[in-house]
Amino acid sequence: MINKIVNTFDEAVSGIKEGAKLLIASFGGPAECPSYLIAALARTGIKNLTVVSNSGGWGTEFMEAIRTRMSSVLTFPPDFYDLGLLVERGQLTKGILAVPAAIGRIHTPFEKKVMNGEVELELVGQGTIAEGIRAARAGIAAFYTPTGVGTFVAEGKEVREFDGRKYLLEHAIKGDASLIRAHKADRYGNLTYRGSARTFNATMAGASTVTIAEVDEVVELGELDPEQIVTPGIYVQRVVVRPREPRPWDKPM
Amino acid sequence: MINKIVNTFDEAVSGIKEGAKLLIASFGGPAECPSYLIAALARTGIKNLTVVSNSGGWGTEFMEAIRTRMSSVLTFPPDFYDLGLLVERGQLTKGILAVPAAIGRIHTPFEKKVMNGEVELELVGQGTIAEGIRAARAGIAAFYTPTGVGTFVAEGKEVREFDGRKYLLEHAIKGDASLIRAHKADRYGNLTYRGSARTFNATMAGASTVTIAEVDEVVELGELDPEQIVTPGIYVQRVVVRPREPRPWDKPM
Amino acid sequence: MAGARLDERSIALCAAREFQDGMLVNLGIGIPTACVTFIPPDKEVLFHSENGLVGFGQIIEDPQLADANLINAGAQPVSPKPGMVIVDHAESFAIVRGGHIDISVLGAFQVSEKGDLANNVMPGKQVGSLGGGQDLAFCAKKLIVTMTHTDKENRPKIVKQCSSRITAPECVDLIVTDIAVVEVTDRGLVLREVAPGWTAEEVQALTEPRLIVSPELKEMGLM
Amino acid sequence: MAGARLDERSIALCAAREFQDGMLVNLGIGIPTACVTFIPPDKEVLFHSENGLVGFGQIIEDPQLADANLINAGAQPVSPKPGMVIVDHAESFAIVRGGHIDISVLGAFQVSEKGDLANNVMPGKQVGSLGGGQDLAFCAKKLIVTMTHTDKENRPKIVKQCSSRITAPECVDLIVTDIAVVEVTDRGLVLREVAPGWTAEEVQALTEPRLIVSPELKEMGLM
Repeated sequence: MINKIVNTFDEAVSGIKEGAKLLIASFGGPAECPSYLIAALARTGIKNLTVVSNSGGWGTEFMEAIRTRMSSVLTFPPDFYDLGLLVERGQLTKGILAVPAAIGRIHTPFEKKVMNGEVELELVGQGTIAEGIRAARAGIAAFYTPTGVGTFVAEGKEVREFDGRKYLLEHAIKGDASLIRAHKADRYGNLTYRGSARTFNATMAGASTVTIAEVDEVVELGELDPEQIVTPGIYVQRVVVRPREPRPWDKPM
Repeated sequence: MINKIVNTFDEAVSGIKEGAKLLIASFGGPAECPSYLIAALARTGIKNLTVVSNSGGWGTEFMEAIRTRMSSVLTFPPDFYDLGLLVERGQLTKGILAVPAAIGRIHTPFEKKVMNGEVELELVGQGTIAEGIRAARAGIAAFYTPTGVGTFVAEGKEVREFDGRKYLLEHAIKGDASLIRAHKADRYGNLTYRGSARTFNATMAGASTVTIAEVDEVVELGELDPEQIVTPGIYVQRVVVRPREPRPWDKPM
Repeated sequence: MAGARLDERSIALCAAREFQDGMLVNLGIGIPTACVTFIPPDKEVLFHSENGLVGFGQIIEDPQLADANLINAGAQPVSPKPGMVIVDHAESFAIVRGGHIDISVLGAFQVSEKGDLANNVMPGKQVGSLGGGQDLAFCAKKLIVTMTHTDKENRPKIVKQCSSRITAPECVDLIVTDIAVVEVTDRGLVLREVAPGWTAEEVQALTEPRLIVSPELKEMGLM
Repeated sequence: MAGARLDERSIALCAAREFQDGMLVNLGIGIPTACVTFIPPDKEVLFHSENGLVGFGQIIEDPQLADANLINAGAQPVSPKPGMVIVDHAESFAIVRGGHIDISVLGAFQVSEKGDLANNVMPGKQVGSLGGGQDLAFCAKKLIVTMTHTDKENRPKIVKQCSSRITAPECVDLIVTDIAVVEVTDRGLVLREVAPGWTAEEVQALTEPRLIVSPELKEMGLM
């Protein structure tokens, strides 16, 4: 019998090793980040991680300031933990990111680590990150994109002309594990998402050796409409359900 | 106001020129082929077409035999016209196809024309066709696939090694027009499909200069759930509704 | 005189024994299609179809129950099943190319000693078809070929070198025929099983390359 | 003494005049975001957001109405709209890279005479961000930059050559600032409009490369 549901977040991230390359979804809002998987990863203390994501995250201090001192139309729940948590705890060696820098004069935890030379940054546009991840899922080794030709992004990369236009050779971005957040799942690992929370979550599913999904709810097999499932369960290896009440990141669960 | 609905099939295929490269969906069953668009194209009599599709179709004679003499679990409706109609009428110069040959000793109209030297065949596997079409939609000029290395498919193509495995360079397959069939549409051109009829229909949408969709039904804007729309309307330029009663292919409509 | 040859359903049954619980399997047109009926109730095996189905049910034989909008790669109507998913053709081959298929079962005209697969041009025909078979042959984790052991003139279909152009080189892992189960290994072709009433010698006589007879040679189990 | 500088909303309004009925438009973070409020009722313009929205509505300012599962690329909550579609990030950039975006409106730190865009490293910062801006700059059919005409030290942001690393070369088509509308053409930069109370000379004085004054020079229309 196929059953991809695991009982704890600690179990969900088990087997992720020091030096792993992780695809961690999230875009920047409160609802599409796999916070409990990130928290579980923080609890493991595993180091030397390379993380592929949109941004380097805010981390706990900034998040606290955003919650208490900045007026925001959207509220970040108390159990919102992003990539910044791993950055603050020194677990990252490298980030492959599209938005590592904060807008304005402030510096994110990731930015500070880059400035200190503690962390390496590979700055890649969202389109190339997303396509590289999709290529990994789809068994495409590399592809030619028009984006980045003639800029710093093209350094050391092959440029080739097709039909009179120049393209850059970019490679698949495959992870050891993908950490994603979804809305509903069944025991096959089939997933649906909510609204704009689909973003990198659906893209990263299936692009790593192991895809781990943090979900709001598990439903009976057959309850999800075959035409409305966004991620086929064959792309997902583990599913874990978020707690109903917010829990602190440092408490095993 | 955005309104992509056109009133007739003749209008829907207008502007397709002699020598055009067309992506025509269909897989092989009775339900996922844009039969009325194919019929309208047959009525134009336009020649020298290059067609990208799964198969070369059965054509009218075979279809008649399938309907009347062969027992089949699935019935082909009287208004099922496939690519074979265009082949029989001598409108094709070239087919880029995955399944041009019939199984067994019979020959499809396309096969016969290839054997006579009247039509050129580029035999490509379904995965490479589908990925090439998707690449066109996605602005990727070319990509490296493992499929075909060391076979006749690789002749004249670049082979390159990534991480110890050999890959073949394949190019985007962009059309002048995509002819597809969908289930529901709204006036923005947003589309949904029915079951396995999604296949090449959803893949080809947006991969040509003009995408033309033959649909069962047009619904009010807002009636399609934003999370369940498979093809965003921005990939679709024209939508035309199938008649309720079957119509012969050679009658203008 | 050798035993009877197995029918297509028995070949399919023998191939289906390779399917493990939780696997994703693609079945080609012809003999492989019948594998879908031989999944023991204690195993959950998901089937992939090139046109974009994952996890569909049985093939429907009753026209009354057939839905033209739920067909497999052979354009046969199939039944829906809980947990089924529908994707488009590009994603369907993302699944194949991305290495997400555990087992592909394909038909063949010839298989070589090295596991080269020839199944794209029917002998005697000029025009061939690739379908989705080339992607499957290159990218599935394991490739099983089901076929008759010999052609209509009783010539071996397991050959030293394929006489027609190949679909994929060195890709076949296991060959299940109407008289034998042969594994393609680095050492050569290993005869693992023979059909009831057949000896290794009789199978060898209908096979072009030399077969290494497995020390655990068994009779093909049909249960 | 020159006239007043336009506020951000007026800049956005001027950029929004370029939008035609039926166009698909992507709005960057900052000034461009405000364009969404300036679509005349007789035009249907669809907005694309990098995170996978097509055809969303207005930005929501009331926390009570905000849905965290419907945010734009700036992580602001937006309202749904009939005809809206949600896709994943890869498809969202298939839309961008595939040339399906009619107009991209981006902010910039500098734009060169040739239309080079520099907006990935904020002056004075070490670490930059690309977001989705590089794909948009390379692949949108038309690129409009909205920005203040000068930086905080009143130095020109329209320059002969960008001093910081560029996001994309020769990509900007139109520059809308708080004092002018400048078109990037093969002949050079053409001053098309000036803000109320400003002369071409005054705009030129705050612009590094030479501006070709359009024979049809107009005042920036704010309706």
